[in-house]
Amino acid sequence: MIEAFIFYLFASLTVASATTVVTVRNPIHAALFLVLTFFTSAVIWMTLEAEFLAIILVLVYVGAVMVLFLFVVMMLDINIARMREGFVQYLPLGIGVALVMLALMLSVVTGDIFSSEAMLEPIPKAADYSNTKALGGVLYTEYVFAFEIAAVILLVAIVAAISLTMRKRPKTKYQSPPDQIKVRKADRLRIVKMRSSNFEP
Amino acid sequence: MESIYLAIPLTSLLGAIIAGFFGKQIGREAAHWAAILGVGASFVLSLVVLKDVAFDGAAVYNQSVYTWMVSDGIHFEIGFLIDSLSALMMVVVTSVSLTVHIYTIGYMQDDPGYQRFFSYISLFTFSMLMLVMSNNFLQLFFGWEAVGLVSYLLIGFWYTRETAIYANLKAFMVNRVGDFGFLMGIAVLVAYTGSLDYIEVFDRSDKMASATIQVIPGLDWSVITLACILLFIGAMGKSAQVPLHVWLPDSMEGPTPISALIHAATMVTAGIFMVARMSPLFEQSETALSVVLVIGATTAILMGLIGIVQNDIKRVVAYSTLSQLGYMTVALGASAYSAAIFHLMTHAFFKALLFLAAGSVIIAMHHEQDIRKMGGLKKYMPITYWVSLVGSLALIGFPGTSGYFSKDAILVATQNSNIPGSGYAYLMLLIGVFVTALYTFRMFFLVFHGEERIDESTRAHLHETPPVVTIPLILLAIPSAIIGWITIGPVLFGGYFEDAIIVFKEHGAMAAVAETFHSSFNFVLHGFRGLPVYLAAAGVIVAWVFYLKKPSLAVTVKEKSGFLYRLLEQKYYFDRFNEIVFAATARGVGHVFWRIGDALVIDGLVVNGSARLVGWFSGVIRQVQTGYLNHYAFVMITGLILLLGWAVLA
Amino acid sequence: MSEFIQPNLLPALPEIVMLAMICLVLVVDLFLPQEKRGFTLLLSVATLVLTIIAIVAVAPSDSISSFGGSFVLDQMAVVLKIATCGLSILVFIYSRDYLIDHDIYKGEYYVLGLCATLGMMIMISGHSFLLIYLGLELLSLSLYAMIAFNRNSAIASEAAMKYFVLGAMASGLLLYGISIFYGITGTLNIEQLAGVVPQTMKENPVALSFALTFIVVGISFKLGAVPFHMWVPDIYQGAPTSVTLFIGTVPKIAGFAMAIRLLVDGLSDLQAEWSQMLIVLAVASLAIGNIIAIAQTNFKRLLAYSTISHIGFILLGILPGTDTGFAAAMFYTIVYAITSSVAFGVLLLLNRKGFEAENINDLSGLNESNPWIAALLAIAMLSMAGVPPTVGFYAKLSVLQAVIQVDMVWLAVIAVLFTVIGLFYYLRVIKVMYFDKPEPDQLPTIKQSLDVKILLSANGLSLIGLGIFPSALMGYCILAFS
Amino acid sequence: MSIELSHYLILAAILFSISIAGIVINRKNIIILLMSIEVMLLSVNLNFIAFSHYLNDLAGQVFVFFILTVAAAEAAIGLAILVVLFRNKGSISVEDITELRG
Amino acid sequence: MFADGLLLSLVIWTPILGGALVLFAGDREPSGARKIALAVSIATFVLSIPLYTQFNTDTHLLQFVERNSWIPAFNIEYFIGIDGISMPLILLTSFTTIIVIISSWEVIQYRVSQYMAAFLFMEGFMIGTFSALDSILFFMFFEAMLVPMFLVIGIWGGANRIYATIKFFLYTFIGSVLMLVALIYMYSKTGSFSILDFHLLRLTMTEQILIFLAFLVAFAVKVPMWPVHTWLPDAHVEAPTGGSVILAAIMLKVGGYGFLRFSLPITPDASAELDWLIITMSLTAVVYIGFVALVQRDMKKLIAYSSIAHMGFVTLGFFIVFRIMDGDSSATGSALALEGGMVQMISHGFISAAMFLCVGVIYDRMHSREIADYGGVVNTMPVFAAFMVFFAMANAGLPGTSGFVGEFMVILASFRASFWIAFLAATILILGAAYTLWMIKRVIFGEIANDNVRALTDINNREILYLGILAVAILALGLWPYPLVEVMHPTIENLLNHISQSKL
Repeated sequence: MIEAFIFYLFASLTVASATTVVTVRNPIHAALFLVLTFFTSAVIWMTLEAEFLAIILVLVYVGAVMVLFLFVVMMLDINIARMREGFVQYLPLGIGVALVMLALMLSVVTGDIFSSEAMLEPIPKAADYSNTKALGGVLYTEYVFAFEIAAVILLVAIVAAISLTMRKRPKTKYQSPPDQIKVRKADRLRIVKMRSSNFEP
Repeated sequence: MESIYLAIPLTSLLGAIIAGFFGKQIGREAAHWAAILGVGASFVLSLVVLKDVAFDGAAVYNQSVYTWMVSDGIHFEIGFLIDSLSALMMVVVTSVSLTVHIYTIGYMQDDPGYQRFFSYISLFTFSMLMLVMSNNFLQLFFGWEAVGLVSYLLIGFWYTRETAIYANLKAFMVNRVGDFGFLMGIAVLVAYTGSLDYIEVFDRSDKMASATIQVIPGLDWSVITLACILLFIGAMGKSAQVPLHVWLPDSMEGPTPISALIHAATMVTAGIFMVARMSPLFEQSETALSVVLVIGATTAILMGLIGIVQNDIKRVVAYSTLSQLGYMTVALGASAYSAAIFHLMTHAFFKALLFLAAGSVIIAMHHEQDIRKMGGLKKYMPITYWVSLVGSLALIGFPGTSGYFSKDAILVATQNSNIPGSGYAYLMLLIGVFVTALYTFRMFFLVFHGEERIDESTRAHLHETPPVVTIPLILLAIPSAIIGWITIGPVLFGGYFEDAIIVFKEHGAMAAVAETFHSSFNFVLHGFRGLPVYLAAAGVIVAWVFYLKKPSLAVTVKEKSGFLYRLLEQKYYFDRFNEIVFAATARGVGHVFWRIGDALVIDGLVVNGSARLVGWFSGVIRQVQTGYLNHYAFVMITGLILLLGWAVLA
Repeated sequence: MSEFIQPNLLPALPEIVMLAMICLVLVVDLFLPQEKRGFTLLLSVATLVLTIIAIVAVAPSDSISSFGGSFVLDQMAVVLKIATCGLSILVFIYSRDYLIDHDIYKGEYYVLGLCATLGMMIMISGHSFLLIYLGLELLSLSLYAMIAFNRNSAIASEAAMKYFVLGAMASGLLLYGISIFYGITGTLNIEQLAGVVPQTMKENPVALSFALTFIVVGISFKLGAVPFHMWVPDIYQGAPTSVTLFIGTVPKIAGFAMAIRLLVDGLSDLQAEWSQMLIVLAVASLAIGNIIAIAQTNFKRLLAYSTISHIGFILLGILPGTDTGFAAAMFYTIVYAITSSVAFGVLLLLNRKGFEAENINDLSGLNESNPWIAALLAIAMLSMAGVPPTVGFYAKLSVLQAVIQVDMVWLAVIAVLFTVIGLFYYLRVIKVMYFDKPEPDQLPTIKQSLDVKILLSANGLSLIGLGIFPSALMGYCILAFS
Repeated sequence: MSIELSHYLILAAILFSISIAGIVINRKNIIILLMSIEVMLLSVNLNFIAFSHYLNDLAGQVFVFFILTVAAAEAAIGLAILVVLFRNKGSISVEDITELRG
Repeated sequence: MFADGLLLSLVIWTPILGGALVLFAGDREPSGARKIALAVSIATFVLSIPLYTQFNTDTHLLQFVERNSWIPAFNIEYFIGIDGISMPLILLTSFTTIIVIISSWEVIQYRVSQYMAAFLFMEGFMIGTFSALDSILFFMFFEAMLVPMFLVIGIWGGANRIYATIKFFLYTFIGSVLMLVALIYMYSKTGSFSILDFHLLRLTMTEQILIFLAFLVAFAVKVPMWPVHTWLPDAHVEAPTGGSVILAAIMLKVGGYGFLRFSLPITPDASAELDWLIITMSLTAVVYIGFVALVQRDMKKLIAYSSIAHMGFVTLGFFIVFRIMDGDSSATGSALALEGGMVQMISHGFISAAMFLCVGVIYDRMHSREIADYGGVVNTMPVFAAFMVFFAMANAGLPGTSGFVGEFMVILASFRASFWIAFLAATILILGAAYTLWMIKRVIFGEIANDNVRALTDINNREILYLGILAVAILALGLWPYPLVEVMHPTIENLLNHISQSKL
């Protein structure tokens, strides 16, 4: 019963916040609602015994990705006033498409194949069962290849993000240690020979 | 003998080649000698052949020279059939041609196209010889078209003259209409006999007589009739029978020698020759004969009438030719083939004579051809005058002249014919006799007698033409006068054509003539018992009254007969009709097909239209690519939904 | 937990070599001054060459799998991987001058390119949903970055953004489909999937079709089939031409491999369903691609629409579900990639500093100034149009043969009719090169890099060479599916 | 009343639909599009985790793990591109990035 | 000298390799390119002569056969050989190419090597088309020849050349792609692309009709038949002289050849069933196009239309056969019809080439093709005028010229089928003469029309040479077609035998 309550509560919260994400005026609000969506989803994932992923979702997603989003939104000084124009124009279309899509999806996911008869509620895991450990166990063995690829993907992301956004501005001032070390006295100091002055009246 | 046969056309061809290709290099004189020697050799050899056939009774020669092609088991050959008919034709052709060659030296002496002219007429002689010597339809058609080509070239000889090049195109086109029928006729024969060889076709023609064909669905036509009529259409073109006669008067645009040679004596008679050659076929179809008869008679009278109102000296002779060709055709229709050929022969001489005489007048008149601007030439050109008189008398059938014998034979044969339409034909021919005399002597009187209407500058230089012109005239005058007397007996009644011409017993017109014939003299006397002689005399008298005695009378009649006169003057509006109906319609149809069919419908609507449609469509649907990211997403989602809907619901 | 068995690393040797080399390139490049960037290129090419050697070295006579069946190395994988690496070499070399001229001659470019190639190799060998997805993402992420690589180009960043959003969405759709399959069958492994599907089909065909649709959409997006093609023209046009060259050639091979792995290896029992869908997509691609291409004036955009139509042909080869069909589609894909590398290669040659050659009119008078290059492009165009004796003809022939073999003559007729429309715009390109005469001072100029020219010539002539002797390549393709 | 698998699936479907609606209706702000895509991935993840749970199979969770990794990388690149775009165009409105079309 | 097995290949590949050679010789030394091209074309012609002299006329079997595996995956072979149908066409091709190269000697000054190479390529491709016995090989050559022609029209053509050449290419291509589908379909039935295997293939009526229609589109466009002919006038008008010559003399023949090689033997029942369609189209070509030709103002267009009309006889001859034999292959006239069509093709090759060359000669001097711009050319160019009138007469089908032979044969044969077919066919006598001679009248004859005509100079020796060669050829074929017809007999008889047997 309590599971049902939690599910419905968080499910409705998820749906509501997700809806707000796509409809809200201000992108900062949207980002924040997305955070909420992730939070509530993480709770639902918990109920599905995916504790590790739930935590990852919060830590990685909310903690890193969403912050990145917010950071970018703030960095790109966006004119919010213009953001709502034309929204209503596409609203019926968007809702229509979404509803048709939903209807089609529901017609399948509510089918017999996914009914409680076909898919029995699994036996709850033992108390000493560690979802993290289990995942870790397969990640470095069975899925090692995929894991390596994921690493390459992250590498690509790093390379891409840096090469796309890092700019060497002409005005930027920076130090060049080798140059500093290579400096010789002659470069810095010029001895000017001057004739000693004769104060002769 | 074979090498002689081969040599006859080839010497002419050789002359043509030398004069044509090397004319510039060897000069005028050498060129005309080459041509004349070539044709002369042909003439001499033809005489040898005639002697062989006519007097030594040589067997019919029927051999092929080479195989042109073999296809589908049908042998297409080039070969010679030398019998009485072709031997006679060869002599006629080469003799007239030779005289014309000689005459040309004088007539064309100032023309820059001198060598070319000789080349053409020699080539013509070659073609005509190939035509008459042929033993098969292929070669017949070859010669048929080749003479047409030379005729085309010669009518347009003075190619800068607009009228000349109009006339030669017209001549070729009208002849092509005839050839169209001719070719179809050959196609019928080949389809039913599987052969092109005369003898084989004749042998196998019986089954055509019984076969029928439905050209128009539901109507059974006898195949032989169809074949004969189609062949005769070819003859109509070449021999200028109504309504395919329109080219011949215009062909007078060519130099006079070729008017004599081609458009009077030889080429135009090819049709007559051909029908005579095909007698075994025509005999089997009374319908065809009837058609021939009626067309011939109509031509004879209608063209004769036009002759009365013509003022161009050559055109008068040309219409006279048309009319005389009508006579020959009637003879063919009456199954009197031999009479037709006989008339062909005499006509060749006297009509060539008349043309060349006319040419002589034209030379003397410095290329003035209008007889209203002549008159009283007798005293200036005595030789021309006398030969013209011979020719004219022969033309009107003055008893004893060659024309008398041949024409009277035709008249008698027509009178005795039992082919349907012979009554009409006979009547027309009788009137024709009067008309012939009228226009012939109208011309004769206007040119040689009466007051001189010549302009002064011309008169100053007016004199008899040089011997190179007059000698051929005299050479032609002799046969024109006497050849009938000599040859009528053997040719018409002596069974000369037995091996070449077949006449069925039931078409016994010639047999009837033969009954009345005992000797040439007797035949002349017999003439006075019939109407024609008097009709001819009446014609001469009327001409004398109208054009010498009381010229005002002619003017009065001309004014009185308003419409009739205009009808004649406009040649029954045939030209106008052709110009409007055929030429203009063809161009109109062409324009419609081109502009509407090709340009508008096929190209415009279908080809470019579909290209434009695709282009337009392309421009329209590229608008879907708006550049809006959410539109792109929407299209993708729509695609997904459609596929999903199909997957889930289907 | 079952006993873990050490996986056989040998089949993945090419990928391992490549990854190691990528790291090397990345590090080495860091210490190279700008003027010695050529060494990075050399090293990148060396990477690809070494990879090819590795592929050949480990090429099995039969199919072998590793990593718990999630990785497979078979004939098809060998051929496609060699093609991928080989074409990537061409792409890298062709791009050099363009990159220099546009100030983006950087080591990262090659690193990203190599990573994309690695992603494609993984897609080719991937035999589980997971690997295929990861390969796909590796490829896509590299491409996103490469498109935006010219940071000062507005249209390049626009293209990158569009590709990114649509690509991410398409990944999402694909993932949803995968999740449903996972739910139905309980496995992510292609081979196991193939084993389970027949049973499930009896129980719940609708759910399978439902999930299949998402998979098909994902594949179609990657290949660029209508109506999931919307990104193609914009990205082709917007991306730097060197990147367009890359996108326009090699990833088609990976896309094909992905289609084969998922649809054929995994879901061949659903052939009736996906065949139907592919028919619609193929016809739509042929129609839309060829028709819209007619209205284009931008050469890159034109080639984009032309690509879409070629994708239609590739789908035609796949949809009959026969081995000959797959071989034909594979042949077609490789041939198309080779052909379009010539087309883009020529376009790259026309670029110079401060001048972006991308319109068809920029080609006018090419025959005047550079007949040989014009001839190469003409050959490429004719090959795309499928005019013999270019290899494009045999590609079309083999696909049509596959279609007709399963009695879908009508489909073949539709295909060839659209080919005729397609011919029109290819001819227009030839027309511009050969018939149009520009102002004398505007004659297209070609940079005189001999190595590029030689390579391009060889590439172009291979279209004729393969056209006259297509047997070898065709043989490999057939072998891959027998 | 117990929670069945289909409940989770329905929730995922709803989220999925919302994300689609979000993509379609939004023509002003690309960031919202990116967020919509995050929602879409979230719904997929939910699917996987639910299946993983009911199938008692860890593979689904592993997949989610990778999806999260990739999504993070993706977000990084996406935002980098966004920054580049903004620098070039001065706008991140869908309406303003329509130079490429037709 | 050569083994049989190599000769035909040599004839095909010599010009192609020669073309490549010319192309690489480049334009730095144009006369070099010309000389190489001429040498190659003459060499090809010389090589092709043994095809005639060593041709065995006693057998219908294919000769000079070469058969090697080529693309085993699809069982495509390098399979070539000739019979009585293809051999004359190959000789025509190698002969005409020489003429074209001589005729372009001085006229073409722009990108000479490419021009010459294009014609050599075309020569090779066309000979390949005529000798291919594998349908894909055939198709390859069939399509490949379009490309050089496309470039020839587009680069060296007239003002509206781009429209014309693209139309030309697209028209032809649309036809051929459907043929390709048909070929592949038959491959799926036989497992081979060999034309000979296709001949033996038994097909149902529906299949036959569909395949027949596919072939029809391909070959009808090529011939071209009404109503898919509209590319031809445009292409001809815009093409340079050499292009027009090759187009008219040879490329159109590929269509006719295709009917004999593919349509008739592969789908005899459909051909018999649909013969009315072809006959109607052919007769329309003769009559309708005849009228259209009559009103043309552009000489090349007129000749182009005349080509369509004359090619109508080819198709008429090929399909009238079914009416004639009516199941009996020995019926008189059937061989006549087929051979007539063949002769017409060869003859049209000479005559249309000659006509286009004539127009080219005066076009080079006056740069106008409008009939109205001419008049009285004979006054300034008598030798040329003589040639032109001769060729015009040949075009009008005058006996003694080759133009007569084929028409004569077809008309004779078609009478066996129907009076009215023969009747309509024979109208070419009138229409052909009308449009040809009317043009001659307006261009050649008459007073000198304007100063441009007055300034004309007569043809030089080079022009006399090639016009003379053609004149001799036309005359020779007209006076003695025996050698040409003789080589076809066994092949045609065999073909008749074959098509008279139903495949159903």
